[in-house]
Amino acid sequence: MLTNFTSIALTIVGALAWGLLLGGISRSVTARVHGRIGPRVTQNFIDIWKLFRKTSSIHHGGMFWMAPMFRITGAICVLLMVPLVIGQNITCNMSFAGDVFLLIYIMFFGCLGMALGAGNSGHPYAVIAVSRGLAQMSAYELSFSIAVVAIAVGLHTFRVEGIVAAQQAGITSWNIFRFPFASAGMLIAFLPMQMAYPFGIVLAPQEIPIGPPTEYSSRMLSFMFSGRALFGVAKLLLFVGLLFGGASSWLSLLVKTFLLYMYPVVVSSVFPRFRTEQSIRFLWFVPTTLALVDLVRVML
Amino acid sequence: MVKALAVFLPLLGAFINAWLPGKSPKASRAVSYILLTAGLAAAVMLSIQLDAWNLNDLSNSVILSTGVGTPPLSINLEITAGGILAAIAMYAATIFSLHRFALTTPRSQPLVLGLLTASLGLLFATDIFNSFVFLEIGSIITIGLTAACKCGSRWEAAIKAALVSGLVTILYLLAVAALYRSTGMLTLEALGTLTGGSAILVTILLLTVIVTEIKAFPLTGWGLDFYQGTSSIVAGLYSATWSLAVLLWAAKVLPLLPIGNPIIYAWIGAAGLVFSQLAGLRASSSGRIMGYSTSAYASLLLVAAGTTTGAFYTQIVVVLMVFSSIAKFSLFMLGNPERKDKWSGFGTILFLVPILLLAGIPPLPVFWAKFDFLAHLASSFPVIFYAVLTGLFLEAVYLFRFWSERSEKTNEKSSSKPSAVAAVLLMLVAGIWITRMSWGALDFSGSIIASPGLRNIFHGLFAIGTLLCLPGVFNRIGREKNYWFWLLISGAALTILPAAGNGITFFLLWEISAFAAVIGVSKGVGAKKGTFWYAVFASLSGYLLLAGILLSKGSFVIAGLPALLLTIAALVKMGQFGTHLWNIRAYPVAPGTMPAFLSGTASKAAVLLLVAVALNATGGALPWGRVLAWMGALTALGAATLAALAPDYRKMLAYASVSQLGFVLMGLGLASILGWTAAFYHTIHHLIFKMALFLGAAGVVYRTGTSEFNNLGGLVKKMPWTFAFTLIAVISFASVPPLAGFGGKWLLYNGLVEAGWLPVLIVGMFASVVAFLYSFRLLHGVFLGQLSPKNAHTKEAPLPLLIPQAILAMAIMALGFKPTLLLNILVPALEAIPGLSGLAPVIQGDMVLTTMGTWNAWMVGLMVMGFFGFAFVFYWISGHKPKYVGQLDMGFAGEMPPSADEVHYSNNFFRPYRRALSFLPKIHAEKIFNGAAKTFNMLGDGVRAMFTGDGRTYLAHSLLFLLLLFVFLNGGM
Amino acid sequence: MIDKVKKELDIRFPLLKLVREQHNYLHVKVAKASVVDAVLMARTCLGFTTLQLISTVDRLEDDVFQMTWILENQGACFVLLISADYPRENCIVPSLSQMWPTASTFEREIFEMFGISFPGNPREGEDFLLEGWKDMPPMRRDFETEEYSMRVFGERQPREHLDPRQYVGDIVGEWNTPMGRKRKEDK
Amino acid sequence: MYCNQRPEKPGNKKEFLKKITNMARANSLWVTAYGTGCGAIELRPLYTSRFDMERFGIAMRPTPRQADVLIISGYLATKTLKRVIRVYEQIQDPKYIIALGSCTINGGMYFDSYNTLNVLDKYLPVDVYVMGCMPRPEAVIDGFSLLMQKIKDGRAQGWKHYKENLDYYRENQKKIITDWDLPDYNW
Repeated sequence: MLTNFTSIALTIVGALAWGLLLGGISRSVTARVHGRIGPRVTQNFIDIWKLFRKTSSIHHGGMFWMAPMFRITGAICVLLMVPLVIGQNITCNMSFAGDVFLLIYIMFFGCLGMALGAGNSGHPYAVIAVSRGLAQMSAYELSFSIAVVAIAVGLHTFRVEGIVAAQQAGITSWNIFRFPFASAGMLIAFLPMQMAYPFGIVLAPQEIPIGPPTEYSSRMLSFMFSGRALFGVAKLLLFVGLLFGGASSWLSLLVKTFLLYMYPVVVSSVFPRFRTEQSIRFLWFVPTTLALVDLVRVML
Repeated sequence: MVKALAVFLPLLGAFINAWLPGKSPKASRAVSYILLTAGLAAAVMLSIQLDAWNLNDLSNSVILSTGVGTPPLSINLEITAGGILAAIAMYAATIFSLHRFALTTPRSQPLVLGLLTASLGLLFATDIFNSFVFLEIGSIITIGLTAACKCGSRWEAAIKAALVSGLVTILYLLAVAALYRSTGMLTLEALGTLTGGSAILVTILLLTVIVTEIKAFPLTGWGLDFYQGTSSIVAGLYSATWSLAVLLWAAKVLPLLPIGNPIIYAWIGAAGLVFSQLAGLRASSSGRIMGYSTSAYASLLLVAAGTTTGAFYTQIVVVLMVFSSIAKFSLFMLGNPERKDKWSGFGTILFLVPILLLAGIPPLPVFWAKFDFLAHLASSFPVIFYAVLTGLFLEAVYLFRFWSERSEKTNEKSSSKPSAVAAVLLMLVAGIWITRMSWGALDFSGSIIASPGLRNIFHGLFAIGTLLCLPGVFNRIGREKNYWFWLLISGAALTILPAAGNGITFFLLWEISAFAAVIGVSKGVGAKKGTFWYAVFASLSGYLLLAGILLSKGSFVIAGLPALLLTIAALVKMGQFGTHLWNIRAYPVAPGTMPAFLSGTASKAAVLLLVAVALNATGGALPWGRVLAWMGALTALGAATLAALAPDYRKMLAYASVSQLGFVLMGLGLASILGWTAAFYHTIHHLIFKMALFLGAAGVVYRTGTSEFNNLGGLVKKMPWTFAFTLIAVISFASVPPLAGFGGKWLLYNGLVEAGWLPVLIVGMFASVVAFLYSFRLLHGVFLGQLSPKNAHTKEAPLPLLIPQAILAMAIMALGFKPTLLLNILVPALEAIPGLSGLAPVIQGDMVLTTMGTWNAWMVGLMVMGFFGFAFVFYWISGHKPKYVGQLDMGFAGEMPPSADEVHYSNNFFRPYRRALSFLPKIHAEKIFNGAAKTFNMLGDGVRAMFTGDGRTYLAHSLLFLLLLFVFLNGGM
Repeated sequence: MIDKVKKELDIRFPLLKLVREQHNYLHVKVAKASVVDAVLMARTCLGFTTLQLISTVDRLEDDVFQMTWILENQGACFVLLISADYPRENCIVPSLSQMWPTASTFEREIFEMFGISFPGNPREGEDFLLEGWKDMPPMRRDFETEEYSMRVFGERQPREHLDPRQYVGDIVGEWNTPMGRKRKEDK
Repeated sequence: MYCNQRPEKPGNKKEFLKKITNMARANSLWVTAYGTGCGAIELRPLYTSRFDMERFGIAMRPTPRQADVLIISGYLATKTLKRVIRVYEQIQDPKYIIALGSCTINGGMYFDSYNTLNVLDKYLPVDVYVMGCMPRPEAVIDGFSLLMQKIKDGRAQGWKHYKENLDYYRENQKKIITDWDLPDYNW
């Protein structure tokens, strides 16, 4: 029991650190793409600490106040539902409690909380961003869920451990090779999940200042950022588990998540942004069609 | 004998009244009242003597001879049990209308009494020439009454009636002459002895006379104009006395005509029913509508004469005609066409009872007659059965439209007279109904849902759902009327519904619940259109249900067409696949907690029906399960999308309700244990969360008076508890763990994967994601965002609305954290059903396992609540106290927002989504239904063109009909 | 074009004074009584459908405000300026906001900056640039801007004051040589 | 609708890990994207690859709620001052102001303008002035580094001063903003 708790606590702390570090690296990479030097890789830690130590902050009501908690709880729950390293039972955390469907739905928990906080802030831009985000989410979740169902049905299990365990027979048994179309659909859906361009219509700083967290400040904002970092790592773990054969060791876990994280960063830094309806339509048709190919294959 | 004679007291009254000087109206009125009351008493005593109130046997009769010698010199009367019921109705109608005659045209009192006498005479006449005499008296008095009334178009009506009665007289006398010449007798029985050419001649002549007089379809025209032209009081008296007498007389004569094969009557009647009711769709004035309704009943009489015989015939005809006449009388008394009366309050309901009676809605007596009649038709004459059913449905449509148009809110108070009329009417109705009930056609053994576990679940659902709606019934906004009584009746009928043991019981309870709910909905402000749509769809599903049950011949339902009809009835009730129109029209206008009841509780009756169909037709699996699952999935997706774009809170919830029931349909269509577990789980969950949402909406509407998103927003500050409960319900129906909604989805998806229906699964998952759109829209549009200055003084919703919500929210939490509590009951009950395929989910402690997935709701719940609590405590103790700022204090480019309304994003909320959808063709279910309505109206217009309003046309119709009959019958023989 | 415009205006407005003309540009001055007629005529008969600007010059020496309506005929690429002088005291100028809704904005600005009233402008008196201005309209030349600045924003060390004409003149003298050459010389 | 609670005086509370926190504050300066005058255009090069202010941890935030620094970029009109006050007060503590250009120091070339205030110090607590008209990006970066040094040393206490002397600042602000329609407290 105690070891379980220790493992959970370490997972959270480690994921937070890794998420913030990845964020810093991504800022650096983006800066290099722009031909700049960019910030330190530890910049995100500094930012979080600064925000955490700001001496005043404001709130707009109960939901606004609780939204960061929703966000961080949702992120932690997703994180703990995904097994980290294969073969080490201790790192499976809470993943025995549910399957892929549960994961898909519990991912909404944080989003919903954040949306509610944004709504309670009363700022029109925050709500516009939420309406965009939800519309886009409903679009990419389509291809994402088709792909997940295709993979899960193809491997005859909904459990993430089961899916990971089925990919241990060498690199060719990875789902990205066994289900190439579903994986392509999922990887396209990964971009809007990470709010990467060309799908970054939620946090569009140019037109709706920073989107949902417009009114968030100080410590609440630091919670939001931590939640985002945690959630990002959780999604990385999920994708690594679903597509890239999971991780057999800590090193491969870090390498795989790092490489996967770099993919939206690189894509993001060279693309402009879609309009909302363009993004929705693209996500309805392109990745969905790709994922459907594998679904049909599985059904036949 | 004396008592029998006393029936004719009004004749005496007529004479006294005619001779009394007009200057003492009080005296003449007193005489009239005394004589009429005496006559009524005599009739009642006679009816008891003849055992007429036992509607099962109406064959008793008393023969009464007057004068000297034999007819036609004397008058011989046969007072039958059915006739005496009609006589009572006539007396009652005359007594009630005399008052108004005395007020408007005091001089016409002798005519009124004379008309009653003529009617009674015609009712009991046994001799064809006696009948002629009474027919003439009646016609002339009618013309006189019409001419004497104070209304603009009385002359047209009178002249048309006179024209027709002239033609009728000629034809009738010809028939009498022919009869006398060939048989030498003038009794009605003599008709049966005719043979050869004279038989054809007499048949043709008398049939034309009868069809003209009873105003059956091709010869309806003059009746329509007459009802429209004359004053409502004359029309009312006419329909309750003379028209009734003519109908019953026709019923007496028709079987005696030597026509050979009486099925011809049925064909004339069935065709006439369909056509006349098509034409009736376009009628607008109450007179014409009553005219079309009369035509419908005349056609029914013809159908009955053609398809039934003996005591059954008498019973059906008497019950149909007597009660429809009473209903028409009440409608004329209540809905005065000259003054364009509109009814409100109690009057609306008074107005509705006769409409329901005419439309044949249970438990009113006409229903029983129609039910038996239709059952008989269904077993022997299927084509006529469908025609009659169509005609009756069309009649119900225009009657309900009539009612909804008239039941607009007005300032006029309902006066005591109509309520007195209706009170008597209700007494009659209730008396007959209770009599009939005691015969024991009903069966409450619950055998249509064989599994007691499922039955108890449904009992519990309906009972709890109704009870939770009750506390809030008195919190209605301003002009909404009391509806609790109807909610209670509807809920009670639903609660008994699972105990139904046969088709008729099920149908009875179904219709009681549906129409009590219709009345309840009609109490809302501006509920006119919504109520109409609800009533139309309720009767549609009712008639489909009726047809299915009747075609199943004895058992509740059999596979094939009856099962299909019942399934469609359930889909209409659920509002699936295009029939959602009534949901989105009725829910937003229903008063107070009524939508909560409709959506949360009443819609589960459809689930019950589907389950019953599955259990009875095939022993478990629903027929056409795959089709149903697809329909459910597509409905879930379409309705969810529409919900996201809806501009009104309650409308959105209505769409959401349709969408969520789509998931139930998917589960039921699966026909596996997992699927049914999911369906039942989701049914229960839908009841819980939808009631919580609609009760919250009721609170919002109660406090703010509106449910349009553009007028709401920011209410979380004012109604924190309502928000909290709504939030819980929303998180739950968005199926976010750890609340209850996820379980249903998880079970359903597992079931779908197990069955290999992956495309359905994908559509379902997409629909559940789209549910996020409207879940946020709902919360933001009402509770979050900026508080409009309009709602600045809103208070928290009243406790009677909050407490049920709190209970429901707790139920959601309980079901979310410990779904095994429910699954442990559900799964064994479903495993016992033999027709279901697939493996049951395995429950180990808190863990639920299927072949492919696992779900431990308790652990997930603990995890979520644990981390949430941890974050909360950390937040709290870290000593950081954010400062609360006003709602307009926000980073707005340095400006101050001009007003809360201008920065509240509400209008056109998911605009990009709507834009992204723009490639889809715009299919509106509304347009489809409107198109159907338009087509029907066009057909109706075509038929209506016959009725030109010119008396000569009507004469031509009669003669043409005669000619056609001649050709047809001559060719046939 | 220019001939046609001149002719048309000449016929109707004999008080016409030609200020300046180019191939696509004509500036005329009319009596203040016939300004509205002239503008209306230019709009309806000559196709000057665009109002580019209403400008005001405070000619304190003549004690007049010179109002200029700048119209454009976009089809012919021709700009017509119609000017008129109005006395400075209680200056009232007819509003053209019924003809051009844009004029309303210009007139609000002119009212704010010069205090010229445009009766007929539906939005006259609404704040345009200055919020809560209570002093003399600041663009009038009799408005003492430095004194105002000292009074309101005050307490600032006065700086060395140079006569602009002389100062600019000196610099212009130095800069007389083309810039590019000077730069080359620098190098 | 608006908050009407007077802000608490911050006082001199002992802070946990003050040194590290100050280092973090100095190395993560988030600037409100708000330009008041001509200097706003001079800030744009700072984001570009030539000057790249992100390497110092300086980033732009589009909303004042998340920012630390407000840059008064050039001349400040009274009308703009109203917005600036609101933006500044919406920034959460600790917050800093950098003022660019001579206009903010003494009015600059707009010293005698009717609507440009001359000495910014009277209305808002400026932590760092960068002189020039306009200062080059290098100068702005120099100003930032000065501010960072001040924060590290714990000397950038303008926001405390503002809160403690709110009445003085308000009086000055209300003197020139004649139609004061802001809420009295804007956070």
